[in-house]
Amino acid sequence: MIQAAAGPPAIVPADTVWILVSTALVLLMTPAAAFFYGGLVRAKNALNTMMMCLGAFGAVGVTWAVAGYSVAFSGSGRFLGDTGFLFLHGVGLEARGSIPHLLFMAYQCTFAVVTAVLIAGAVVERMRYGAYLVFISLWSLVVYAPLAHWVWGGGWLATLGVLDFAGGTVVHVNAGVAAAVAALVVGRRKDYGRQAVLPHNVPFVMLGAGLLYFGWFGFNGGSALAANGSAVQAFVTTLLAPMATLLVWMALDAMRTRRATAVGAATAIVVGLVVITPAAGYVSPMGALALGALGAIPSYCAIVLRARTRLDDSLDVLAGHGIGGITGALLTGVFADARWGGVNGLLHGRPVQLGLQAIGVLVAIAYSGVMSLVLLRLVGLFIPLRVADRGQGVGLDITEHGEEAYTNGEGALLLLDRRTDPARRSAFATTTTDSTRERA
Amino acid sequence: MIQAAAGPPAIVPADTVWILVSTALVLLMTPAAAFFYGGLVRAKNALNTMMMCLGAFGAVGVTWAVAGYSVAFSGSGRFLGDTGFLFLHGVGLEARGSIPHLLFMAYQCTFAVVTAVLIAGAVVERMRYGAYLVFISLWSLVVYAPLAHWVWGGGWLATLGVLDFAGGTVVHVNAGVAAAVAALVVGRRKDYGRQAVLPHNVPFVMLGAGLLYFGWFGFNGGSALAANGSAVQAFVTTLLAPMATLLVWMALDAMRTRRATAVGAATAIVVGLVVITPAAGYVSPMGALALGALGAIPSYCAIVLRARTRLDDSLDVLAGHGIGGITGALLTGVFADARWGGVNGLLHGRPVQLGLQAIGVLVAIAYSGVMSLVLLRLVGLFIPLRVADRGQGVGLDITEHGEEAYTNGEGALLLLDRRTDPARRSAFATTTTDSTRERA
Amino acid sequence: MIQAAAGPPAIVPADTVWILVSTALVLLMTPAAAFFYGGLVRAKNALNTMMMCLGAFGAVGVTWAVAGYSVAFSGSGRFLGDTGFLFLHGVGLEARGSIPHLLFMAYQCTFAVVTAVLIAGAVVERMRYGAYLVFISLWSLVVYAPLAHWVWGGGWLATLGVLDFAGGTVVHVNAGVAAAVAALVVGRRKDYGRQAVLPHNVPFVMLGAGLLYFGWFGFNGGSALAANGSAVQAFVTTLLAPMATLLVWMALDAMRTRRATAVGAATAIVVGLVVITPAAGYVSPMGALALGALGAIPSYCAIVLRARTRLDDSLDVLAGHGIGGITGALLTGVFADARWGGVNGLLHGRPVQLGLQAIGVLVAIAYSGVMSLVLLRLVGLFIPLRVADRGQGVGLDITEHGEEAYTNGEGALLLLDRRTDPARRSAFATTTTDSTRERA
Amino acid sequence: MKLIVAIIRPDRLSEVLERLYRAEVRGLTVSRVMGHGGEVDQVATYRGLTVKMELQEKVRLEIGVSEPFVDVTVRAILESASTGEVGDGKIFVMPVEHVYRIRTGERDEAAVTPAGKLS
Amino acid sequence: MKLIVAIIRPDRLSEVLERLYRAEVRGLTVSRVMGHGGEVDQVATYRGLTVKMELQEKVRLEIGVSEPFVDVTVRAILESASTGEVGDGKIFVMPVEHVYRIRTGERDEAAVTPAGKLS
Amino acid sequence: MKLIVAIIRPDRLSEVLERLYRAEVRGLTVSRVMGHGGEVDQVATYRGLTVKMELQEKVRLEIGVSEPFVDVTVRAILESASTGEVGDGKIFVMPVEHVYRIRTGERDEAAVTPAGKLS
Ligand SMILES: Nc1ncnc2c1ncn2[C@@H]1O[C@H](COP(=O)(O)OP(=O)(O)O)[C@@H](O)[C@H]1O
Ligand SMILES: Nc1ncnc2c1ncn2[C@@H]1O[C@H](COP(=O)(O)OP(=O)(O)O)[C@@H](O)[C@H]1O
Ligand SMILES: Nc1ncnc2c1ncn2[C@@H]1O[C@H](COP(=O)(O)OP(=O)(O)O)[C@@H](O)[C@H]1O
Repeated sequence: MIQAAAGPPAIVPADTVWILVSTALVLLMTPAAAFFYGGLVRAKNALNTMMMCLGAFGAVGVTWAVAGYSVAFSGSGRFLGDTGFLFLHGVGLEARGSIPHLLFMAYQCTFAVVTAVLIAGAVVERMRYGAYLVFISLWSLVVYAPLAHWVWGGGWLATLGVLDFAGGTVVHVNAGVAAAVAALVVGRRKDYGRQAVLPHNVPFVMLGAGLLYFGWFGFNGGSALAANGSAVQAFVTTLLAPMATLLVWMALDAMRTRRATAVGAATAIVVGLVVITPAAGYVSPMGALALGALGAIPSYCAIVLRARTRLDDSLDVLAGHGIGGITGALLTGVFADARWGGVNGLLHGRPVQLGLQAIGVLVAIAYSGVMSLVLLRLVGLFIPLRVADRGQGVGLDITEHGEEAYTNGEGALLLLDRRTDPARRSAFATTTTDSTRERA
Repeated sequence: MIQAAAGPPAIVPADTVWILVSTALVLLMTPAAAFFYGGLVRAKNALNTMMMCLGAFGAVGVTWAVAGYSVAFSGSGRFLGDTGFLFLHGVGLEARGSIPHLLFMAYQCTFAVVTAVLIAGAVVERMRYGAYLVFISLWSLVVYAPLAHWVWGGGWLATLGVLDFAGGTVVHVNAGVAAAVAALVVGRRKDYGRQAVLPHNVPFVMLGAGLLYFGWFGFNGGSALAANGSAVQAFVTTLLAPMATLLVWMALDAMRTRRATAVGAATAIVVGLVVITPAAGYVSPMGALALGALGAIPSYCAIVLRARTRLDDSLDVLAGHGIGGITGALLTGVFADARWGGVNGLLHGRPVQLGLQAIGVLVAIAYSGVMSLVLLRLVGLFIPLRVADRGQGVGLDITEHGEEAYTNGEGALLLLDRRTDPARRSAFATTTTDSTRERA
Repeated sequence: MIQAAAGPPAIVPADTVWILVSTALVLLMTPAAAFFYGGLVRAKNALNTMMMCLGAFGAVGVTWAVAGYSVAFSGSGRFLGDTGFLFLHGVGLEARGSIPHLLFMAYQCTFAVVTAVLIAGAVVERMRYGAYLVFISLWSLVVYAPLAHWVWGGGWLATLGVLDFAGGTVVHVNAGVAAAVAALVVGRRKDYGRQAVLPHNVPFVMLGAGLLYFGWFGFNGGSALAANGSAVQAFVTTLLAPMATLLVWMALDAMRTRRATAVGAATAIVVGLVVITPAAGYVSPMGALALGALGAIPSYCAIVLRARTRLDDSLDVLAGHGIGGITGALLTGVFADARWGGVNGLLHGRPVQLGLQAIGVLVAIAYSGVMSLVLLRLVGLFIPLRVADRGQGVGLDITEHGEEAYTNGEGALLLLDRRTDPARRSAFATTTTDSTRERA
Repeated sequence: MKLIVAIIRPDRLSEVLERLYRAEVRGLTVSRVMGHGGEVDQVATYRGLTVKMELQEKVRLEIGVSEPFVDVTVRAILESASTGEVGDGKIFVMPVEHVYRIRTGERDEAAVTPAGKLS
Repeated sequence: MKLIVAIIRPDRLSEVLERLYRAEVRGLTVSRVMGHGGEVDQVATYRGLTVKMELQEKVRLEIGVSEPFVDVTVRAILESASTGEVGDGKIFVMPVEHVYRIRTGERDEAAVTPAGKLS
Repeated sequence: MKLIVAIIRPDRLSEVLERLYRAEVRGLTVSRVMGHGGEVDQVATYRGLTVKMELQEKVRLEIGVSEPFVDVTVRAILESASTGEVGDGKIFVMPVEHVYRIRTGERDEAAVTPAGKLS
């Protein structure tokens, strides 16, 4: 309506506001993931896990601004962007669609960060922090950015007609596959299979799930890139799908173990959000409920089965995001409804869309799988990827960050190095002489 | 301004954005309540309490989409909606007011969820999870939806002239009364009155209060259903009232115990928000400060007195939401100011409004009280409502969800069932054979 | 664009929505700071620290509505506002710029609260709660409001040409200096320098940092007071700068101690946000990255050095906000780019701006330093500022609030006073007779 | 002098403390422990896994008493801590050579007598 | 009767419990403690400060056994808890005068025999 | 061999550890406990309720020493842990029959001598 009043490319304030808000919401998903993941690990690895998320703001965020955005969104190549937007050159306040170009870049930046962060869940409690940061930075450039180009940057998958509203394949299948590869390359945790590794703080997991639900409105709703009907539709399907997933998940849980677990419920909400992501702007609200309900099943089974395998995808990124993303992408080809956004899917008489979706999924799996493997091996040539068993025993918070998540009152439990000079202990109970430090 | 340019029912993008944001904010109130409530209980019931909140997304959310919305908002009946919107039939992207109809439904959906969740606070640490979910689903359909219809859906209370901007009676009085009834029907916790049950994590309570304050801007500000002056007014009164409540509450606390407590401060913020809810769009900013300040007193006294009674409304839902909602609804009839939205109240020479408000309150109390009782008895016929004393001793996290909120490092404390087969203990410290499970 | 269509002062809905959202976001920064600070102290002082933040909603919020706003934003005086807006008189829904005046007041209110809250970080674990609340209320009136007037209310610093987009000097330099003064006047913690006082909950610190990042979009992005290009620019520079700061900070950390710490990363994000605050609407996106990267260095060094001094600025408010604010204000004079908002700085051939910025900084330091000292001495005449050593040993949660942040399960550890009347212990394990209370 | 160490159920702590108070036992130290005995194990579920929690929460009491109080104390605990179900816990009576009161340096009997009794 | 108190590494707990089970030792109590011995200290960094953590996490086992079980138990722990690196911990064998089973009031031998053995 | 068990105030831990170090006592184990004695109770407020916290936070030290060290250790603790106010805590000296060093299997004296002393 307002758009109609404007000339060719004009900025619409309401659209701008919505994408400003959406960008902030997607940004919040990274700390949200930090809590979702951080609560699921043992206390001695909590900070490391959360730092794997927050650290991506630095590593991936800067990479994106400097180069990733250009790879994904400059030029009109079928396979790669050009160098036009390197160092954000030429990205200003002019319109891109109905919002300022710079804002579009920022919105995409928050996607790049949170996608890379998802991978962390598969390698927590054992991967070296430096190697991890280098890997996800490269990954965002070499794996994520090209895939984003193919689907959203006008590349070949978009041309082919693959539907991916907000990132089912680009974000979730992609990250899920990369995560499984990373789990394999980095190897199992030293205790895997011998001890039950229980979450140290389930309320944090629920906080993470709650904030992810909240932030995902920006992820899906904002993907309309305007405050229009499509945004509203995507928003509401994003609201409804996880509700159905949650209900089905609790039922499955109750059938299997007679109780609905809290970790299960938190997982269900995330899986519901993943499943609706590629479909958000293409299906009806009732379709969203159906999609959410059906989407619970593959991921639920995958999680139950994965625990019996030797694949230590520690926080089930493959089962949650990979399988969830595949389910969502395929079901988009089933439930897509032209009355609710573009094209019809299988259910509305157009089975070809399901095939197209399958192609999208296969391409993402293949590209992400191969390239992630190559990158990890490459990084592994220069930096060891894995913390030694002994360090895993101590916990990565201490080995990688020299900190503990929780220290109990009365710093009293901390003393000066007595061996070096007991007499010096008078004034300070702490020393700052770096030379006497030893690696734990 | 923009509205003027549009034909009869037209969608206004800025309004749409504001209600998108408001919906997301209200959604966040459910996890916020999970933390507010979850922090107040003992650690052994923390997950159960939080699941009572998050589980409502599934149970109440789906109920609302499938049927509740139709009961509340379809047709033009004085007492009940019709079946027009069952299964969201006919709820699309067309305008309802100046926003898409689907968005209006979603916004109301988040209200239904969070209202039902409030009840949890009265039955935590003892109600069976399944029975609870069934109860609140039915309750949202049979108690909440009709009341919403009467006040907001064009029903008889609206026609009568009862003011309830964002849900003082529909949400807070209603939930508060239902909570008290539920506390009575389910019965006291086994330890009630014998042991002091202290909050296990007060920072979580403060996190909950902070997020509720934030989310409530969507609750009250969004109730204008447009980005207009009324929204701004409701937003700002919502900002100011809790500030005054907090100040008065801390003063009362300091007078009574010489200290301002943190749980008290968190409670004060919520009570201030409750009090301003029915009045948000009808009173002046200074009126909001007065309302917030006065509103502290009845709830403060109710909480102090309740603790001396045998009514185990564990987290004081009646005192906080019920009494707070009543205070707010009545004071709306006192402070309402035609210059600031519609009609005058007692202070501005129109005492009749106070009477109308009283009617609204009494109707909500009566309807909610009776129907909640009936529903609980009904559910109780099929499912026991209460966890046995022994299970309460163990904690509901284990009995209802088979989990613990906090497990300390080194899953090492977990072993295989040795009695069945010690030899098998070689490889895995965990078993997945469901058949050997026993209920704690 | 839309603005062009409007008459002289007209309200623009999209701008209104953006400032509504921004106000909510800035409000959230206060609970965010509560977690950032609360996680850094010892468990026995966690609630007190968080209450220093949340209590400001009552103390400072009401002060602002009643008088502070008038001091800062009424009239056209060069040095002080007049009494025109006392008690919000005359502050209604009419336009101020393109948003309702009342909303502008509310937005500024959230700034006043969060600025005062920053000071808490310097006096935690020892300052008496009552004295603190009185101090920050007066401070917001006597120090913050005038400074806000000089820079944003049309006062002399604005006229001079000092740039401060969202509060580098008004908020951060101001609060940082006041904090250092407060640390000096209140004195060191009893354990300072003898024991290492470690953070009790680092995940809370990371939650705080995450929410601050999220809320800061309202702080900086909202400071454009419209949903225009300036808002987008400020938003995006606010996104980018902390990313660069984080990267540099982790590198500095790794160079100094061979590990990137989590507390360091959380601090880096906040410092990056502080540094970009004065510059947000004046520099290019690449300028923001440069500013963020450079801005890490002075604050990093200040934190390392401060720990070796006798100044117990417990949570490094001076180093983080004071030094960060100064760095940001000065670098604004370096990187300001007329193509990106107004005037040029040193790098673009206008060195005079750097001098102006230095004047702004010096004025803020001098005014805040002197006035904060006077106010603290004044408050100290009537109320002791400091909790006695013994109380510090017990912890301020108990002495100031009569609560503990975490109590472990089974309130069982709580018993009635046996000495007074063992026989009475039958029914209730808790007593409410205030007369028998004793101060710990 | 003896040190009585008792492992009890957390939910009996209240009663035990009360009973000890009545028996004029004033000084004691409490800690949270985990125990394994003949109890039925609890089951927890974590995503795909079902795990047994073989360690149950217990509370450990440590009470230094002079000889005449040993029997009184043991009896008080036996009576108040027992529920009759497996998992009630154990009491250990251990010899102590000396007890000191840190505040005054007093030794043995004097160290465990409540201050009030002396004046 | 003896009370065996063992301080071990947290990451050996699993093995120790398993070995004790095989040695037919069924009842025990576990708690988390912090220990200081000859271990190399860990280093933590907090903003400007580098601090040494001289106390390491350990687990404390408390096992009441009748005389014939003392050696068996000690040996089971020695074998399963040792890694050969400094910090493996200590075992203390202490005399106990009486043991009571709270549930039944049974004393001494009877109190530490698993219920199953009696029937 | 003796096991010295001391209950002290948390805020004296630092001083006690330092004094023990000077007394050449190198091995010890620390845990957090709650104690009840003659102390004035703390008061907490929770919404409508005022509750007494009859248990205070304390720290428990457990130190295995050979005979010649017993007095030294007790004296070191008495001197460094005392504040003169009610609630300073207690020391229990208990007999130990054997001590084992898990790492090496060494027994008694050898087990409590710091590794450095042997070489
Ligand atoms: N031999 C033992 N040594 C130390 N603690 C024990 C011993 N046996 C049992 N316990 C403690 O007592 C608790 C209950 O013991 P259990 O044997 O299950 O109960 P009951 O005495 O009723 O048969 C256990 O959880 C454990 O903490
Ligand atoms: N004398 C002692 N008394 C009590 N606990 C001790 C004693 N010596 C050592 N410990 C405990 O044993 C742990 C390991 O002791 P340490 O002497 O470092 O190892 P090792 O026995 O391998 O030489 C310590 O962390 C401490 O908990
Ligand atoms: N008989 C006892 N047995 C075990 N612990 C005790 C005993 N008496 C006191 N304690 C511990 O010592 C602490 C201080 O004791 P209390 O009697 O109050 O102090 P004081 O020794 O200064 O008179 C208590 O909190 C408790 O932990």
